[in-house]
Amino acid sequence: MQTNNRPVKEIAQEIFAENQAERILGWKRGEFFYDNSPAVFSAADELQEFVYDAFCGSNLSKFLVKEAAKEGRIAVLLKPCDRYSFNQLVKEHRIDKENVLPIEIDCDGMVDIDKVRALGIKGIKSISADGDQLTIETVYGQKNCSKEDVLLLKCQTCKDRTGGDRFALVREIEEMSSVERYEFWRSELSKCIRCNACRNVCPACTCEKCVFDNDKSGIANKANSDSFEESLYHMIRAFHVAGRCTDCGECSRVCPQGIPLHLINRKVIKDLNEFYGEYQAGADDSSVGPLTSYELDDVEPDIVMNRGGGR
Amino acid sequence: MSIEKKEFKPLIVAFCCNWCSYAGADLAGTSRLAYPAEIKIIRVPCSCRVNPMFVLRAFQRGADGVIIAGCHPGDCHYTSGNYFARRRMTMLFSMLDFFGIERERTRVDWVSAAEGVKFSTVMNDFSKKIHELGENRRLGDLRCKQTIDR
Amino acid sequence: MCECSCGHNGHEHIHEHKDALMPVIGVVTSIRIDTPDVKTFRVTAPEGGICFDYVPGQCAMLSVPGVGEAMFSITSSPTNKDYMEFSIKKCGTLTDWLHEIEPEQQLTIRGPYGNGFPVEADLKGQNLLFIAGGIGLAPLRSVINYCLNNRDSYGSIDIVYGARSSSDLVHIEELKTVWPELKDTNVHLTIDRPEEGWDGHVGFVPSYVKELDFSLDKTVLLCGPPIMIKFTLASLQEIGFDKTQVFTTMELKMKCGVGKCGRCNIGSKYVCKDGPVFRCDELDELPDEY
Amino acid sequence: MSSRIWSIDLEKADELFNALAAGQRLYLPIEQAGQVQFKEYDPADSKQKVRLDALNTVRSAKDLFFPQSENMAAFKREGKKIEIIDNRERVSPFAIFGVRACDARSFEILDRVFLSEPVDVSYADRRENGTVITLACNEPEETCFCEAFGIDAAEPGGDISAWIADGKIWWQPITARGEALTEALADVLTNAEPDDEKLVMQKKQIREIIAQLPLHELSLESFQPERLKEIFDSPKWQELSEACIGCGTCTFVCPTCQCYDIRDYDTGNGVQRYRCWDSCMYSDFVMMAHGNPRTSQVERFRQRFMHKLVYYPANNEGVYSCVGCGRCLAKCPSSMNIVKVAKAIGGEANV
Repeated sequence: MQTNNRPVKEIAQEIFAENQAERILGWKRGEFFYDNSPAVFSAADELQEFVYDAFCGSNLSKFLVKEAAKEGRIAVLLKPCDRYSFNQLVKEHRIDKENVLPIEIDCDGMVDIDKVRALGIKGIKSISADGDQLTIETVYGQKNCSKEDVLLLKCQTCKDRTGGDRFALVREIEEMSSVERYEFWRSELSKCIRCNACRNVCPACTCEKCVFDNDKSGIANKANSDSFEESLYHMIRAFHVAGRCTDCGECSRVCPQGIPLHLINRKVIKDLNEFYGEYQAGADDSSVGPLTSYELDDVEPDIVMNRGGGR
Repeated sequence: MSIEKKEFKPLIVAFCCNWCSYAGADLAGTSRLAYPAEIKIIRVPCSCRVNPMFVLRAFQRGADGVIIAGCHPGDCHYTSGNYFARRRMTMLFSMLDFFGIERERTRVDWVSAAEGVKFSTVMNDFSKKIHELGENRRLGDLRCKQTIDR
Repeated sequence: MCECSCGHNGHEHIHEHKDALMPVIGVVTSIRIDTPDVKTFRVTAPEGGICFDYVPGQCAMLSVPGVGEAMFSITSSPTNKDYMEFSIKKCGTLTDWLHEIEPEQQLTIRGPYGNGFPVEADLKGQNLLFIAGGIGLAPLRSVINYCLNNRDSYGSIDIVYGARSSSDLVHIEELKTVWPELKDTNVHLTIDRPEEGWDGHVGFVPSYVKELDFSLDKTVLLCGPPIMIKFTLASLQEIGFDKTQVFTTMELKMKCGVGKCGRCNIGSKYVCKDGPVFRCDELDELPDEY
Repeated sequence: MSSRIWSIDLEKADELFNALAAGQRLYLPIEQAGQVQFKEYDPADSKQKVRLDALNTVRSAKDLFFPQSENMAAFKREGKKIEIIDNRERVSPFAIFGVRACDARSFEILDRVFLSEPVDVSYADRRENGTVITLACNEPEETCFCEAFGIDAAEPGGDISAWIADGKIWWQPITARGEALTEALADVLTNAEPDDEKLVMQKKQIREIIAQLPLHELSLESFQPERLKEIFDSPKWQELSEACIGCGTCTFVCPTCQCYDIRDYDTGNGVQRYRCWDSCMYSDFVMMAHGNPRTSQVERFRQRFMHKLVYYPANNEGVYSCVGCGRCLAKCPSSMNIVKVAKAIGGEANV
C-alpha cells in the first residue's frame, strides 16, 4: 500500500537512511500472507521483512507505551484510526511524545481473516488483492471474495472513510426488550475465557496494575467461576475506558471467541454523545474528557429510566 | 450446594453521602418517619465516592436494588463531587440497562440533611419498586446466594 | 493396574486416592517470638501429634482460607513426633496475618512436599557444615536437629549462621545454649554490623566462611537469601570446596506442591517436586532464572 | 485395534447422538453465538446447531477433563476454628464426539502430568468417566501441523475413531471402553467393512491434503533437551517477544497447556477454594511476596515455548507438549505463535 503515492516500505527505508529515528515500529511478514506481527526494526537491513498490506489491522499505538520508554527515538506507523489512540495516550502522558516520530500512513481497510474463513475458505496458501477483489489460493482450489465483505468490523464503519452508521447495531440492541438484551449478552459473554486479550491490546488500558490483577481488589479472580464474573469483567472494563475509548475496535478484533466487545464501548460513546455533546476521544491531545468534566445542567440519571428503548 | 427457598425479602443497598442524605436518614429517624428495614445504608464521604464497582459488587453479593443518595446539585460539600457522580452513575445505569438488567433496580436521588420526609419517601418508593420487580436474578453471584454444605 | 496397596482397582480406586491438594486441619499450639519479624509456630494435628511424616528439608503448604496459601519449610526435626514447627518471617499477606494470630488458631496444612535433604544417603557418615543467613536457618534447623538426634551417624558438625543484627538471629537459645554443648558441634555466629554488647564476629557470612577456612572433608548445606547463597558458594569454591559438596534449598512461587501447576520450574525441574534441595552442580545445568 | 467397524448414514446422525445421549451425557461441537464449542447435547433442544464440519472448537476438548474453573474445597471459619468441606464435583459418565486427532493426542500429554504420582483426583475422575470419540479431519487447514508430532489425522484415535465418508459416519471402537459403548448402540449402527473402498479413499485423501499444507515440513528436531541452556540463552527471544501483548489467549485455547492457579473466593457464607487455568504469559504468574523472577514479557514468553518444546520433552522421553492443532496460530492477537518461534529459534532445520 502507498502513502502520498509512495510505498510505505520506502518511507521506512528513508527514516533509517536519513537518521530520522533509531527504530521503527511497524509490521513484519508472517507465515501465511495474513498473519503479520507488530515488530520493531532497528536497522535498514531488517526491513526486508517489513510489510504493509491489507493484513496490518493491529493498532501499534499501545506498543509505544513500552517502546517509547526505551532509549532512542522511535518512528511509528499510524493508520488514520490508530492516530486517535496515539493522541489519547499522549494526552494521558503514557507516551513520551518527544521520543516518538509519528508517521501517518494511508489505509484502505484491513481484512479480517476470520471472516474469510467464515465464508468457508479453508487451507489458505496465498492471497492476492486486485482492487476490491481478493483471490485466495487454497489447498481446496482457488476462491474469490470481495474485500468489502471481509473487512474488519472497525473498518466497515471507518471514522475516516464514508463508513456506515457505527451505532446501527447498538440501536438494534437498545430496541430489544430487556430480557432479550440480557439473553443476547449472556450468550455472547458466556463464551468469554478471560484471556485478557481485549484488555491487553486496548490502548486505553495502560494501568501499571490492573484492578483485575490486584488481589486486594476482591475481583481478581482470573477465571469466570460464575456468570456474574463474565459480565463484571466487561462492564468494568468498558467503564474504565469510558470517555477515553477511541473506538479503535481492537477488542473485537482480538477476541478469540468473537464477542462483539466494541458494541459495549460504542454504547458508552453513543450515550456520552447524546448526553454531553459529541466527543471523539483522541481527536486531539489536550481536551478534557466527558467523564472528567461536568455541566451544571447535565441530564439526571433517571433519563435512563425515562427514555425510550426496549424494557 | 443448595439454595434456600423462602419468601422474597429484598436486600437494598443505599449509599448515602455523609453530609446530606445520611443526616437526612437521621432526621427521618428522629422524626419517626418510617423507611423499610431491608434498606442497608452505607455511609460514604460524598456521592462521588461511589465507584461503579461498589454498585456492581453490591449486586454480586445479593443486592436486589442499589440507590445512591447525595447532596442536591450545587450543594456538594466538596463543591463538585455530585456533578461527577451524576455523570458517572448516568453512564453506569445506562450500561446496566444495555446489558439487560432491569433499569428500575438502580437509582440516584438528591436528599439534603433537612429532607427527612423526602428520605423516607424516596426509600419507601424505591423499596416498593424492588418488591414489584422481585428477586435480582440477572446480576448476582450464585456462590454468594448458596450455602456451603457437603 | 494400580501399584499402590489400597486394595481397590479401576474406577473405584481413583476415588480412593488421597488427594494431594486436599488439606487437613492443623492447630497452632504455641507461638514463639524469635526476632522482630520472625515467629516460630508450633502446629499439631487436632488430636495431637504431627500432621504427617516428613524428612528434613521438606515443606508444607499452610493456609488460612480466604487469606492465602503459601509454602513453608518445616523447621522442626522429624524425630520429634509431638509437633511440627514453622519459623515464619513477616513479609506478605498471609505471613502478616499469621503474625497476628494467637494460640489455638486453626490453619489448613497439606504436604509434605519436595525431596528434602539426603540425610539417610549422601549425608550419612559425613562431616557437615551448615551455613545459613537470616530466615535461611529454618530449613537447616530441621536437618541439624535430625543429625544431632542421630549423632552417631554423622561426623563433625559446624554451623555458621549470620543475620543483620543480634536481634535477627532466630532460634537463639538453641544456637547459644543447646547446640554448642553437644559432642563435636561448633556454632559460629556473625552479624552484619557492629553492635553494643555483641562480642562475637562481625561481618557477612561469605567472608566469615573464608576466614574460618574449613577443612575440605565436609559436606555443606547452605541456605539464605539468593545473594548470600551466590557469594557464599563463591567463597566455598575459593577455599577449595567443589560444587558437588554443596547442597542448597531453593524457593520459587509454588501453588500445587506436586509439580503440576507449572509455576515453580527452573528449566525442566520443579522446585516443589524435584527440589527444593539441589546439589549446587545440578543448578549449573539449569537456566539462570531464579 | 479392533477390526470391527460400523457405519450410519450422516443424515441419521441425530439418531446416533440421541442414542448416545440416552446412555450418558454427550458433548458435541455446537455453535454458540457464531463460535463452535464442545457443549452438552440436548436432544430436546431443536435450536442447538451441531457443527461436525468445524475443524477446531475455540476451546479445546481439554475443557471436559480439566475445566477452566472447578471447586476444590470449601472452608468455614468461625473464631479460631476452620472446617474443611469437600465439595468437589464428581462427574457421571459422559462421551465426547468430534474430537480431532490433535486434541485426542493432547489427552496423552495431559495424562503424563495429571496421572503421574500423586494422581490429580479430579482429572483422573473425568478421564475414567469420559469416552472419547474422535473424528478424522476431512478438511485440514493451513494452520494445522499435527504431522510434525507424528499424528495421523486420518487415524484419529481415542476410544472410538470416526470418519465421515460417502455420506456416512464410520465408527471403529479402539479401546475396551469404546467397545462397551459401541455395544449399547447396536440398534443404530450397521456392520461395515474396515477396508471399504470409500473409507480407504477418504483416509488417502486426508493424507494427500496434509502433504500439501504449508507447515507440512515443519521440523522441531533442533529442540533437544541437551540444548536447553543454548536455546534458553538465544538472543532471538527478545525480538520474538516484542509482539507479545501478554494476554493468555494462546494458553487458554491450547489443548496441552495445563498450568493452573488455586484461589480462594469469600462468598460471605464461607470460603470457596477453586482452581482455574492460569497463564505463564501473565505478569503475576510467578509473583511472590519477595519479588518476581520473570520481570519482563521476554522471560514469560520464553517460558511458554521452552516448556512446550524443551522442558516437557526433557521430563517425558522427548515428547513435545504441542499437538499442532493450530489454535494459537489462528487466535494470537499479534499473530506470534509456536511455529514462528520454532522456525526462528530452531535454526537450519526449517530454512
